[in-house]
Amino acid sequence: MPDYIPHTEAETAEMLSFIGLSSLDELFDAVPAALRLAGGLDLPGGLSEPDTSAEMGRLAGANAAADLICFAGAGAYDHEIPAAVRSLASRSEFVTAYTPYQPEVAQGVLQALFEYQTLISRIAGVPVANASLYDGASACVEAVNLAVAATRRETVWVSQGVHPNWRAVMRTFAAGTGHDLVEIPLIDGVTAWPGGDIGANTTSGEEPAAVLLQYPNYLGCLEDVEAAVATARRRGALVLVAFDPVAAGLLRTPGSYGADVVVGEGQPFGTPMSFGGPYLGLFACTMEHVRRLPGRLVGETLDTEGRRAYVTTLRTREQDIRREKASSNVCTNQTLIAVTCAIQLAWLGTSGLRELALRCARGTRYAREALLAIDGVEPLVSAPVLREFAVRLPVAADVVVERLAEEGFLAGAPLAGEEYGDGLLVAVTERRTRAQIDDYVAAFEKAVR
Amino acid sequence: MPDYIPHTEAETAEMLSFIGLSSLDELFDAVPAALRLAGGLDLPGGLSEPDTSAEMGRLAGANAAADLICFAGAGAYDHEIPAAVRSLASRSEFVTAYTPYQPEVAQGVLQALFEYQTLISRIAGVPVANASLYDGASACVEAVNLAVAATRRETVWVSQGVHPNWRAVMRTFAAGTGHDLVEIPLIDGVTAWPGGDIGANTTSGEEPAAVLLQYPNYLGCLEDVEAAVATARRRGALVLVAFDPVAAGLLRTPGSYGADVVVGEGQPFGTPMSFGGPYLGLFACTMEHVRRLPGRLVGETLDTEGRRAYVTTLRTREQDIRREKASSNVCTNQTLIAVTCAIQLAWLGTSGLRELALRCARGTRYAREALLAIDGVEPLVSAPVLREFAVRLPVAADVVVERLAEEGFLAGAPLAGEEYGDGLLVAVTERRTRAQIDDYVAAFEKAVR
Amino acid sequence: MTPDTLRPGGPIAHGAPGGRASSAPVVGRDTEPTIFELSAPGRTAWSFRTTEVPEWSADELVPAAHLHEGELGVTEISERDLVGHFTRLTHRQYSVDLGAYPLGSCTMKYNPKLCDEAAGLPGLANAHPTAPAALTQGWLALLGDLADRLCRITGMHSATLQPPAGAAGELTGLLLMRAWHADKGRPRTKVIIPDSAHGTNPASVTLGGYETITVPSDARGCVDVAALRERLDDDVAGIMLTNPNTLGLFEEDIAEIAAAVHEVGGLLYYDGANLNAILGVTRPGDMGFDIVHMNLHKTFAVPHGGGGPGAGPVAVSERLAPYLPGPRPVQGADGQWSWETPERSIGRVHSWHGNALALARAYSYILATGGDGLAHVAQAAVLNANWLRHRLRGVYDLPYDRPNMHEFVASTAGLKRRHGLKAVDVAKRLLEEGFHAPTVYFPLIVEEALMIEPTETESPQTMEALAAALERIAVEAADGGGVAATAPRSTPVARVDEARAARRLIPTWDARD
Amino acid sequence: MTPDTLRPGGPIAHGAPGGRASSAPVVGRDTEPTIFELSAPGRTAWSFRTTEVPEWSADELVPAAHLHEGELGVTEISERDLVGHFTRLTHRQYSVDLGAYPLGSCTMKYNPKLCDEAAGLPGLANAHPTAPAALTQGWLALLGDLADRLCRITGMHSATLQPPAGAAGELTGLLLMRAWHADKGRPRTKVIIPDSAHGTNPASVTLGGYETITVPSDARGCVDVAALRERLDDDVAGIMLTNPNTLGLFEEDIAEIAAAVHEVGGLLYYDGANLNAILGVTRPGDMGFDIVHMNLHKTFAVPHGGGGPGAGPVAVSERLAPYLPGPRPVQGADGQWSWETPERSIGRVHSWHGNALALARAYSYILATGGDGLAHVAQAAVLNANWLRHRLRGVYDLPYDRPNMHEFVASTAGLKRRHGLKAVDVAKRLLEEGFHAPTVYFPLIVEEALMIEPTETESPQTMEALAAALERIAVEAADGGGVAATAPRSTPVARVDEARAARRLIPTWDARD
Ligand SMILES: Cc1ncc(COP(=O)(O)O)c(C=O)c1O
Ligand SMILES: Cc1ncc(COP(=O)(O)O)c(C=O)c1O
Repeated sequence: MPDYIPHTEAETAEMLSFIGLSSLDELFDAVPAALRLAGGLDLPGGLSEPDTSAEMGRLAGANAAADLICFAGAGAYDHEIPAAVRSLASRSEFVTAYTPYQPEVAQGVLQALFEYQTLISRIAGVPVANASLYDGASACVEAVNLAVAATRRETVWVSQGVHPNWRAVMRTFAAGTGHDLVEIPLIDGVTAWPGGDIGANTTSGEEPAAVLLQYPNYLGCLEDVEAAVATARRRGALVLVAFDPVAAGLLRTPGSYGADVVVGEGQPFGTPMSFGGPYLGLFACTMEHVRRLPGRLVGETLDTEGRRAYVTTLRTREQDIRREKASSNVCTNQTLIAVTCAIQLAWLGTSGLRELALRCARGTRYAREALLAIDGVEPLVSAPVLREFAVRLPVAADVVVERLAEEGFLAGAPLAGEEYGDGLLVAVTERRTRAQIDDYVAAFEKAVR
Repeated sequence: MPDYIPHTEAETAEMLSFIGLSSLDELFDAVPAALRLAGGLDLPGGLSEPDTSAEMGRLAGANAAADLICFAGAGAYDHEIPAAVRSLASRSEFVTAYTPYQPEVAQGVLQALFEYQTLISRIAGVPVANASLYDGASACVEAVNLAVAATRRETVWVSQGVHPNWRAVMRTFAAGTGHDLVEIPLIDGVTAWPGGDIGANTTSGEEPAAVLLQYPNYLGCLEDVEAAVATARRRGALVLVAFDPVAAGLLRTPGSYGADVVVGEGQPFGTPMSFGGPYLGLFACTMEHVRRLPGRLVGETLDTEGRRAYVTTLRTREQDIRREKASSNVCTNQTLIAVTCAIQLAWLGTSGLRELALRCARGTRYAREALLAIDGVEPLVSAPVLREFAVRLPVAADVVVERLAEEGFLAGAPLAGEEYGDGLLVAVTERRTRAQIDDYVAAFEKAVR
Repeated sequence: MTPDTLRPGGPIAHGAPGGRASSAPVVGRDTEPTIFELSAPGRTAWSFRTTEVPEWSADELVPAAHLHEGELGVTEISERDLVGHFTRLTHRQYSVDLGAYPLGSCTMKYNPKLCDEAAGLPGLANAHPTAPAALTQGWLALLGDLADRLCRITGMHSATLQPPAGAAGELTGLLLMRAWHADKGRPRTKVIIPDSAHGTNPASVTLGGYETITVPSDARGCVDVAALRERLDDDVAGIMLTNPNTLGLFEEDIAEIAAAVHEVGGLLYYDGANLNAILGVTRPGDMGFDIVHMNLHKTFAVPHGGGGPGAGPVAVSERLAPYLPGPRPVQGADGQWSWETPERSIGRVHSWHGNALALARAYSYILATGGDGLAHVAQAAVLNANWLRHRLRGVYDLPYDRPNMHEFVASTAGLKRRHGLKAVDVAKRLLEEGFHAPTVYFPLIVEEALMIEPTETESPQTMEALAAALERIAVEAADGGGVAATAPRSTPVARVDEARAARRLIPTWDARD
Repeated sequence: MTPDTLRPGGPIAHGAPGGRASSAPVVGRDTEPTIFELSAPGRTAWSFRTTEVPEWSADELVPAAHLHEGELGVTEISERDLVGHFTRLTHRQYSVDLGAYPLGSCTMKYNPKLCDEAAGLPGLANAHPTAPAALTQGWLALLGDLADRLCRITGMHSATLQPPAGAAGELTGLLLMRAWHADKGRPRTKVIIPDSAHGTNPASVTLGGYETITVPSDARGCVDVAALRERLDDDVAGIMLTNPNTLGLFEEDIAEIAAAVHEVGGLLYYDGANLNAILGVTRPGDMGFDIVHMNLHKTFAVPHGGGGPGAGPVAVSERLAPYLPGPRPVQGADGQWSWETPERSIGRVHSWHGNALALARAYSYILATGGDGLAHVAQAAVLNANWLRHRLRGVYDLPYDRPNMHEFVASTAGLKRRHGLKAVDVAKRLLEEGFHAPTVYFPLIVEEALMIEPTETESPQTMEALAAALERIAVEAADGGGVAATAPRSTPVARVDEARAARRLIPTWDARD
């Protein structure tokens, strides 16, 4: 049992005697006897390191999904992670540091975060980005909180094109903040923002603090961002855009459309699918809102000798200083994933990001055309897509997923019926070869027969 | 095609123009036209990184042996490598440094080697160890060269208990040095050193420069080191012992028997079986021979400010200074494997090394008794063994290996018939569980039927 | 010194030096250029596989109105420079793997490399979160068993693994409280926290829709029970406590507190940041807590990653189980695992199933450590902290100089008055001595606080060296000279101007003028 | 400063501080204790699996006479301290991943991380070397194809992959020479090498049983062909050359040299240390060489590991193929690979099949780079080196200031005479500038030599920064002050006393007094 504790028995005895105790038990004299756990924890004894590895290997081996050729997306993508990124991001200085509270010995993490912020700000098209939030969902929640605080309005219009899980999380947290989240439905894959009177659209009858949309949206469709911006501007609301940072290789930046806050899921840059976490909440905004920014922000400054240095800044927004009036409660964030994201984005670089998006779009076009050529497979909606698309099937989606798993493919992510109608969401990344797609389509054809 | 060259076309042009050239071709004007390779290398174009990984994965996947539960040893052992050792030994500072020519920026490698030398010296039982040689074989070759130089005699008596491949390498190199290697046969697993007149034993009729034996020997047997030492002393020869550093956890050190030079294969400490390399040549000796030591040696010293520092020392032995009179031609050695060995040995520590040897010995006893209980499986020799043993089989050894592979086991290393008689060499490491051994024995029983 | 700008001597028009290591402390103290300075037009590192997919152009694939105009500048760097840059950055970074990190409240223990490898297994890392349960039985079993073990450790009934950090766990817990009270027909409005509480507590209270009511600590550093009673009424939804509290002291009156809060219908929330102190000794459930969050990145050896990711599971007593977020892994009678959302669930609190790979790391740590091992962890952690407090007696002020748990709070208040030595100066000076600084100026109720948590993985020798270093700093201050006030000098940068950063905000490379 | 010995203030009697990072240059410049100083009696890190094998005692397993008496002291350290110690050591170490490494003759290029991963694949790393060919077809195919590709690159017929490094390759080559001549009935006695040759060449010649005959270089830095002819007779077994030679100059008379050597029945040996310069441009085989070794740890991106392991395959022309070491992988008509030992093989030169995982790394590099990529490598390497020579004109002496290949040799001879600047001082001072030093005092024929090999993976910006740093050092010297003579000062230790190390030999911790 490796408990990783260095103390030998002799040393323990020596230390105890120094503090005037004669047993380890006495260390816990402050714990009332009635609360003391008799008989210790009801847990098995520790395993040796090799036995632990074996058990972890057994569990890992019981996930057939991990071996499938992946056509599922829905917010979690199977992108290439180069060896250089894996190697750098696993350097123990990045992995085993705490939050950079002592900047003099944390320039490594701080500069990496400063570069991350710059990279995210560039691809989001707005001038400031924070040092990460938990995931796409929490970034949406924080964007809503920021908009509510900025406008002092309580209602937010949320497109149903936003990831259903993210909306679920927003609803959960709205129970605490009391914000009114009004969902705006899609028509044929694109959000139908209400044009006229708002009364009918909200419970409160209030103008919205913000509109939130995803671009491309959950169904893979290219939203009409200009229409959303126009809607928001007309109502004095902020524009919150959840973007796909991979799609940003080709698409206009949210900032260029006029977004006030840009959020997203950063997993595609360097993080494996990991059964859903840890992922990376991207959060960027205009300078106007920087003092309401949730989470940590790194800024450039100087040291006492005039050298360039980095430090977390505008700390008065944060929970440890402002406490109940903080802009957010976030403390531990996803720094290592942000650093990984920065490394991967730098590895991609200007041309690689574009190439990545292009390759995803090409694979998507190729797979989509082939799938739609199958009898009974129909497009769910007709709006243009980039790197993901939804199809309606003659067979239940989860049955298709099950059948394709037997052929070695993860067919896609089944759509929850209520909102979008039954169907399957299919994503094609740059990792998918033509041969893989052809085999997938052939298997698909058999599966829907 | 990732050629890892940073130069952009514009930069290349700029650089060319600075040196007054207008094409890359002109850089090679010194190469006579007749020697220029027309049409470039006859090699396929480069692959992308993912395609390269896929191809390497394909080749790696075509080695069924790597998935077998390993009962083969014969100088290459399947020991546990803990995550901590793997992680430390793969730190890029260790991996991507050159030989420590500038000690001021190489204290990391130098100190690690100094610690390695200390550790090897401790388990070998002699006061000095070098910073590594290529492998067990090259360490034997260098030991012989040292003995010849020290004694100015040309003949070395080599026990046939020494690994046959190592003896083969010694023979190869003896063709250059002209040394006379006299092989001394085993009787029932233990070297039968000639007692009387030496005339009959060597072509030259000369007294030997040294005797070389392996402890435990190739067949796993505990040699009578005292007899070897007595033989050598009587003849004014040096004692060269090839030891098993794992067995050293239980056995007397070669130094305690009176060895002058101790060599060995360091693979068991932290290096995977790796299809045979890179491994680690251990080399240690008494102080008397330090100026004839082959390869690099790190010593402690001070810097100009009086701080403890390490540096390669006694450099005048080496090829770059002494050239044709150098004690050896070795330059690049196996530093990273030596550093890995030091980390693993420190991880084992005093009690762990003993425990490791004990566990190997226990598994060996258990497996040996069970195998010998099978009808027709006989001990090849009767001398006591520690962590490896040889058996005579009713079926050809390679057939047994083939059959057991189908059951998921690497049965052992077949013995080359000429010297030892047909048989199989079986090793059991601390990684083998009782259940694995039981299954192996059951499969074995079927295989020899 | 910023790096040389390129001299005109050579022809190279663009960019900063790439392969130069002068910012790596092994050779120098220069500034490391940003990846934007290292960028050169046209340089690349990327490499994608050959797919044979038709090479449609962007115009053919995307409607013109959506296409980015011109080039979206990222950066342009070679793999070699990428590796050089980030490797140099790691040499400018302190970490647990380099040395002791006695940062109070953060439990910066050594994280076994074993757990890194476990979390990197392809069978875990390559599983898509939407893959059906039948194809991810290993993951569901791991998560299910982890939840179960965490419940055994905390003495609770059921747990959610979704919250990705402690603060997220807090908010989840408060929403559970809210749902519970709402179901009881009365949402209530107030949550009580002690004045020694961590900042995330009040911030979460606000986000949970409650008002924060502060209860003072008494002279012994514990919740003032009388003051607490004054604040209790049937508008109180609950109380959030850390036990041991942020002073490292065990709240001995916890049973009484629990009874009083329960009496007015309130719930008790346990902030598990300090759980390391009591593993195997006592359990929040035994103390009367209804809701517990754990910081797996403190107690269960998930490395901090420079600020995350962590994992903040929340465990609850039986009556609150129906409110937990979902879906959760449940095992059927046939041994098969499936997802199930509790009946009255407050809903999701994470995009997927929480920080799964971090959970896997913690699971592997718990497997390896086992029940006895965890008890040993608490013992050694508390032993180290008490030894160090004793050792520093007479050196620093010890405002609460009585048996502590896994950490204790010292103060430079006296040294500041006498010699001008501030807590921040001790922190900076300690860096030069080869130790990370303690947490400073927290908890807020201690003047010039130094909050010291050695953890169990540091040896007695390290304890002594740390004590000697802290002592040296105090002695220097008494000797005069103000060395500490100008520390650190041996670090890659000297003391950083935090005020300037806020005053002249430069949050990105592009914001520089 | 050595670390604090423990103060009596605490009770800790034994050992040096474990968790203290004061030797990590990110915080300090202290001495890092050895693992022996960090050792404490009874402390452990090891962990073995549960096997259920009967627990016989040592006495039951080993005859008493063989058992070690008492305890074999290794060291006693926790995993935490082990990780801290070796992580700190890495912070005291320069490496390619930190910055440029223009060490002449060493080809310290960037080693792609891709190749690390390839060599770590379990299917490669876990194969036992005695496993039958049928179960290791992937390995045999890899080795067979690598040998084939190396032959195409060098223009040779067949290769052995057994030699584990360049020097081992040299000796293998010399033994091939010996076997060839022996078969011709006349072993011969002499091998010619130029005075600019690397030290391993003469050392190998001796071990090959030959006498070294040195041929001088001419004024242009190349083999003096007339002098060579004088030395040629039918006792000459062969000649060993590096081309480009160690001055970085291409031996333009190589065809003439080859003809002359062949005329007396000698063989030509190609020392492939400088192969990087000519990849895809010309091939040793085309030049007339009979035997070629390659340093895969130079040309083919096997990282140097602080001094090894490398790999030194030897390729030969058709007539020497029957003498190659064996066994070698050969592919049958059925596509199956098997092991075969050439007819007149000189025998084994390695315990097994050579440094297999290093070979796998090189193979993955060659796969990824391809034929065109390798030609590009040579071009960029030669471009960088020529650019830098031009750039340093007038700054340092350039004894052979004409078009060079992948490296060139500068000299401080003039600066030394005028200002006392020695090559070693430039080397030490350059460390402070964030660059590894060039190779100094080699080749021996150049006074105060600085042998500079930038490699192709360093950018033009790095070239300029390196040039500017070298220029700065020369200017400083001219300005007087002798800064360089006391350099380096910014490194973990200052200039190291090499003479003392040899005078007062301390080769192990136990040898200290
Ligand atoms: C006492 C206490 N509570 C809560 C938290 C918040 O946890 P997290 O950072 O995981 O969100 C911390 C973290 O430092 C803490 O120390
Ligand atoms: C020119 C030359 N020849 C031979 C060698 C020896 O090669 P190795 O160190 O691989 O034994 C070297 C290595 O530095 C070299 O530079």
